[in-house]
Amino acid sequence: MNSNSVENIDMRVNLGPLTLKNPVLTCSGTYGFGDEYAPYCPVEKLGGITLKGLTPEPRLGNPLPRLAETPAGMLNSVGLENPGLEEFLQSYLPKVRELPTTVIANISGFSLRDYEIMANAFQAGSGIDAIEVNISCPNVKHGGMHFGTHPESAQEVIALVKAKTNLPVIAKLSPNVTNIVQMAKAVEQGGADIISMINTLLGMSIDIERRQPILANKVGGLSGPAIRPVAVRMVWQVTQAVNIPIIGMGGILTWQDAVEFMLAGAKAVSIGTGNFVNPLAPLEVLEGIEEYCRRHGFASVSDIVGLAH
Amino acid sequence: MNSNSVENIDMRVNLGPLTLKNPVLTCSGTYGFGDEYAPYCPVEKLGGITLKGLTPEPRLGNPLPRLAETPAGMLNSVGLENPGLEEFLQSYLPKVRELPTTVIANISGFSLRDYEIMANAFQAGSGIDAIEVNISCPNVKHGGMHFGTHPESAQEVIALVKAKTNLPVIAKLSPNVTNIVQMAKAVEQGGADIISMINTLLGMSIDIERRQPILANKVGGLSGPAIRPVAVRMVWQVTQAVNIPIIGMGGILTWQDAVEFMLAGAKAVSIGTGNFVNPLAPLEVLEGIEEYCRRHGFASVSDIVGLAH
Amino acid sequence: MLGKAQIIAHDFVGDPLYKIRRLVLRTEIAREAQPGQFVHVQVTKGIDPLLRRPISIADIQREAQEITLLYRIKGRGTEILSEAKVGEELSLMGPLGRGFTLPTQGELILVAGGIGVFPLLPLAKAAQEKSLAVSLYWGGENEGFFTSSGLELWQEAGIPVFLSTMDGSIGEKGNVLDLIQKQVESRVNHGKDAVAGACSDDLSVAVCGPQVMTQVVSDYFLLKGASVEVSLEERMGCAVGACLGCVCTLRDEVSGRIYRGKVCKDGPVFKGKEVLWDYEQ
Amino acid sequence: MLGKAQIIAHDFVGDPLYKIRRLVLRTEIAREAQPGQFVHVQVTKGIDPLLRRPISIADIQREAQEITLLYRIKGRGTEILSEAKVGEELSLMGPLGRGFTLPTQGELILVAGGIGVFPLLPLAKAAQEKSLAVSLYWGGENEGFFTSSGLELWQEAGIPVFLSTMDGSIGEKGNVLDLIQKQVESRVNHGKDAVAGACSDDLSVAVCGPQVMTQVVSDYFLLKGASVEVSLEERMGCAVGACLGCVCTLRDEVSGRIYRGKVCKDGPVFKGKEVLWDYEQ
Ligand SMILES: Cc1cc2nc3c(=O)[nH]c(=O)nc-3n(C[C@H](O)[C@H](O)[C@H](O)COP(=O)(O)OP(=O)(O)OC[C@H]3O[C@@H](n4cnc5c(N)ncnc54)[C@H](O)[C@@H]3O)c2cc1C
Ligand SMILES: Cc1cc2nc3c(=O)[nH]c(=O)nc-3n(C[C@H](O)[C@H](O)[C@H](O)COP(=O)(O)OP(=O)(O)OC[C@H]3O[C@@H](n4cnc5c(N)ncnc54)[C@H](O)[C@@H]3O)c2cc1C
Ligand SMILES: Cc1cc2nc3c(=O)[nH]c(=O)nc-3n(C[C@H](O)[C@H](O)[C@H](O)COP(=O)(O)O)c2cc1C
Ligand SMILES: Cc1cc2nc3c(=O)[nH]c(=O)nc-3n(C[C@H](O)[C@H](O)[C@H](O)COP(=O)(O)O)c2cc1C
Ligand code: FES
Ligand code: FES
Repeated sequence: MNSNSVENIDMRVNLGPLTLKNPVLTCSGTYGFGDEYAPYCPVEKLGGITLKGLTPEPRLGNPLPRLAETPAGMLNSVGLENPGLEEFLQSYLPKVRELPTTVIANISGFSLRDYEIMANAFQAGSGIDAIEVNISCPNVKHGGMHFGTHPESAQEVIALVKAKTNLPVIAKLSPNVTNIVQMAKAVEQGGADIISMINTLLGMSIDIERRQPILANKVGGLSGPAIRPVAVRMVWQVTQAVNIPIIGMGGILTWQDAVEFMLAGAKAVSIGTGNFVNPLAPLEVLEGIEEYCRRHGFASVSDIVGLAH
Repeated sequence: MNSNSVENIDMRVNLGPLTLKNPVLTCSGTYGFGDEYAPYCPVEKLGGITLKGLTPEPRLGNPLPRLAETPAGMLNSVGLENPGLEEFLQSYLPKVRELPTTVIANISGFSLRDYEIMANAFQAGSGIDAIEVNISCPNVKHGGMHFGTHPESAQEVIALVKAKTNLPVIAKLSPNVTNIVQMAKAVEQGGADIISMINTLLGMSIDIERRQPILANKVGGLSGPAIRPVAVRMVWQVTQAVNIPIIGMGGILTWQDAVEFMLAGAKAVSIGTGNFVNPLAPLEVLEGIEEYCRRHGFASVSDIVGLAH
Repeated sequence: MLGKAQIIAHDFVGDPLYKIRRLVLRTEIAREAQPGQFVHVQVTKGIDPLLRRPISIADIQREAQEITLLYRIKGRGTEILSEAKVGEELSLMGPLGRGFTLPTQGELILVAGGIGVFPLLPLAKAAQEKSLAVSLYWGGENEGFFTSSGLELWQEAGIPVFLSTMDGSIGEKGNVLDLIQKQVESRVNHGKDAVAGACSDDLSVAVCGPQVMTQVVSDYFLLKGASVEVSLEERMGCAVGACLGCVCTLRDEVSGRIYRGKVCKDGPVFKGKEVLWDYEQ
Repeated sequence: MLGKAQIIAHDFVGDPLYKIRRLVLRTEIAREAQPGQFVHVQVTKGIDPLLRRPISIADIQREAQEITLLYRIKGRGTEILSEAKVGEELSLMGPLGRGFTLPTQGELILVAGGIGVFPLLPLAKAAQEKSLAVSLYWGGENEGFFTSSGLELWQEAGIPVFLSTMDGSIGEKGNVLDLIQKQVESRVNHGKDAVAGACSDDLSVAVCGPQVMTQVVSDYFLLKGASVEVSLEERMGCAVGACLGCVCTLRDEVSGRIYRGKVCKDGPVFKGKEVLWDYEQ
């Protein structure tokens, strides 16, 4: 298998019920509603995109500043700003439907009822191809964090969403837990078809001249290359413990980073903060993975998944 | 207080029963037994140094490679290599005693008995000024991680150490937990005089050409600037929840980084990975903090502690 | 556009003390750039610092395919940028955002606080081309600052410039609003023009500077019935409207609905009357 | 010593294809440096990459207060280092570690694999000064590699050099052990010297190269009773013995006790007979 190079690499990946034309996605909250980066990166080439997190009601999100730069990373405290379900369906979905790639909706909530409403809204044929359940957003005091750090609640939320939609359900895990494997097993138990990981690490940065946290919300989510070792470790651990496919994310900027996640066990990868640095990152990652497979004689991109174990 | 600059800043800090001549320490595991950096940095100027983690029995530590560089950080899997208590007392302590600064011993164990042995060995007058209890080393499969992630065990270990030594006891917290505040309260409950935080985040890095984790031990502890936002956030949270002083660490390289920790609530700071980058970092941090106080009109370095709250 | 732009010139505008540098870049962005738009610049190939930096387009030479950026060395990012050498290439995204509206008639007053003046020159030049009356009211620290921030460029372009400094060392003593009020009064006293009483639609105002100054100037002119545009600043992640890192709060003129605008995409230029300055902060 | 060193020269040694660069630095380190020691170089002022890079001292000019480093561009760190310009300064720690023992008499054989040759030249020169018989056995990929890795420096110094390549394109065909064995045989056939039978204390050997090669060469000469020193390589954090990132496993000659040695401080040069090559790996 490692002997000679291969002409055409099969780049398709099967994530349980969800098939992607290739393993490269973009992360929720970093790719808007799919058209913002269109002038810079050809979305039709990507495996798919994930929409900004949605809640039943519209949200104005947190006060400003919402961003802070940190060593090889950044903090954000957007706080789930979004137009709300109704406005999304009316004004955004028509355009989203037209996106020439797989589209994953990312849903959040502050109660089980919220998740239920969101799950109900997205069914096969609605123009959305899968639902990613954000049980891990660290920015919202009531709700998000709770579901994401208690295995029982996580299982309950996922089971509920799973019961209400016929779309593939992706459970998105928070890294801010003692035992990531326990969380992964819980969402698998809850019926998740796929796990995506990791969401941001909870962090803070202080302006030493103003003597106040930089973010108006004080704490925010840490993303970018800085967190990659934590993300890779967690993907590695979870791969060994569950039987559902994993979408790996956290600090991917180059194809090498993406291959690292795949060797650790991720069947697909997703690019978030990397887009801000290089809007062509998703495309370059895709091409790089393909070239890596070719160079090492792997006929299918799935062949490299978990190889570092 | 912010009006005019101050001539002589009082740099002493009181950490409960432990008084330091200034708030700048060096981290366990990054400063050997105190003399390795002597040709590069005048230890007598520092607030103190923390020795490499010790266990009752000698340990050869983990196989090589033990280090991997990551974005703005590094992974280590030294695995508590150390000469063991007996050899330490015999061959190292005589030199350590002579160090012209406060010396903190860092102790680890795989059982309560281990901690008891270590605590017994260090008493007032033994040449050691305080004991830091590492309940958080992520490199050892049995033991370390367990004490560091379960509040009840953490409390038990600290209470035991506290009962066996008359030296000030510092509880060192692991960041690899869902609820750092809970851990902090547990060690306070256990009688810890001081909290030091954070130890390393558990991470992994993969060599994509060899298709294997870079570290022979596979996972390792992430340190360096990359983790600073997580450390600052945790210090911030814990400051609000406990009444014992905090030594802040995690990614300090410059005086600005150190001031960030102090504004977040740390009464002292400690420099680890930063020494590898710049052996003069502790001294430059010390001078920078003093100059910051002078410039902003703070007569005592303790005046800036927690000011960002 | 996303791509490399070659550095044609890179120097201090005046006294290096003021840390203001001029960066001329050859880029297709020059073709489409509009006054008030900006570019998102990668200051290093590495990941430290990680994010790009937003900088306004301070001059557009369409024929030469060149744009000029003027920036102040502020922190690490601009410090590293300042070390880029002529001949080297920088990765640039742009032109980004919605710029100023060029009035079709009447008078255009530009108001700048400090380095907020940078995005205004292209607007002034465009207004001149349309033969509109255009003038600049500019507050700054002292003479050195003005000459080091491109005052000459304005003089060369023949645009009337009125300065103010807090210590009165050059121009009017006081802030830029004091300057404007005084100026307005003097115009009234001389019975000269639009700024005087309740202004008609004929007066357009474009403001850029620190938020407090922008707000008071905007409010002042709105009260007078002028059509006011303000250029806002926020920390940016994506700069294309995808991350919601840079929003401001607006009230829809017609419906009264409160909503977030993205400074990077819906702005940086907004209608003064739509901005809710202190919302939720 | 920790401090800044000025770059006096910085160029490719030979064909840039081989990516081997020569870096001459003015530094007090030259005063104390011993053959086999190294320096810990900061390749960037920022935090990406974060850690310093260990590089052997490849030549020492004490009067000129200069040291020469030869390094191969391998990854990001050396890539960034390669962009440093003459006249600029680099932050350097050194001289670090324990270098080679200079034999007091007899013959000194140096054995190098690839770029492992770099720390051997200062040892060769020191041996020459003491009028010891010294020669180099060096395995590499091809002629281009040798000429791009400083072969000329050895020739200039008048040291006998024996080369081997796997394809036989230059020197002996085979690896460096093949070369050595052949050479030894030929010496035996010509009844010439020490290497021949069981060697006496008069033969000292210094080896540096990839681990496998170092090990087999060390074992070969140990069997012959020579006094063997090997230079090891490990990823380093502190480079002063404080972090235990770089250890190797040793067996105490006398007591038989197994212990860890710090490559950075106790080494990089160790006695061949003390190294436990495959311990716990
Ligand atoms: C639309 C727009 C146009 C701008 N045009 C200009 C211009 O023409 N000339 C000029 O000198 N400056 C301009 N700025 C401000 C400029 O972007 C900042 O001064 C610069 O980002 C500071 O980077 P730094 O690394 O030097 O500072 P640091 O303080 O080290 O930066 C840390 C982080 O904060 C962000 N940041 C810091 N200050 C600002 C700020 N004032 N606005 C936005 N983000 C900030 C940085 O981008 C970075 O992410 C503009 C900002 C915006 C939003
Ligand atoms: C005592 C000693 C002396 C050395 N002398 C020389 C010399 O004279 N010339 C020369 O070309 N090289 C020498 N090396 C190897 C040199 O240190 C590495 O090639 C260099 O660190 C690679 O850095 P990089 O960023 O280019 O590679 P990367 O692979 O990107 O580096 C990633 C990390 O791994 C470490 N690393 C990678 N390869 C090695 C290696 N082979 N040894 C130790 N650490 C490594 C780096 O220091 C860095 O921390 C020496 C190594 C040691 C330990
Ligand atoms: C600005 C920003 C906004 C985000 N918003 C969301 C969100 O709405 N829902 C969600 O599940 N994750 C959100 N995330 C987390 C990302 O989807 C991703 O999990 C995380 O950033 C790690 O990947 P990265 O390092 O590649 O950015 C957001 C991240 C950023 C940087
Ligand atoms: C090489 C290395 C070895 C370490 N060994 C220990 C140890 O023995 N005991 C301990 O409590 N912490 C140990 N640590 C953790 C540090 O003391 C510190 O908590 C951590 O590195 C975060 O600080 P930093 O980012 O400044 O390095 C070690 C860290 C490093 C990098
Ligand atoms: S910077 Fe991302 S939305 Fe404006
Ligand atoms: S590199 Fe730290 S002990 Fe050798």
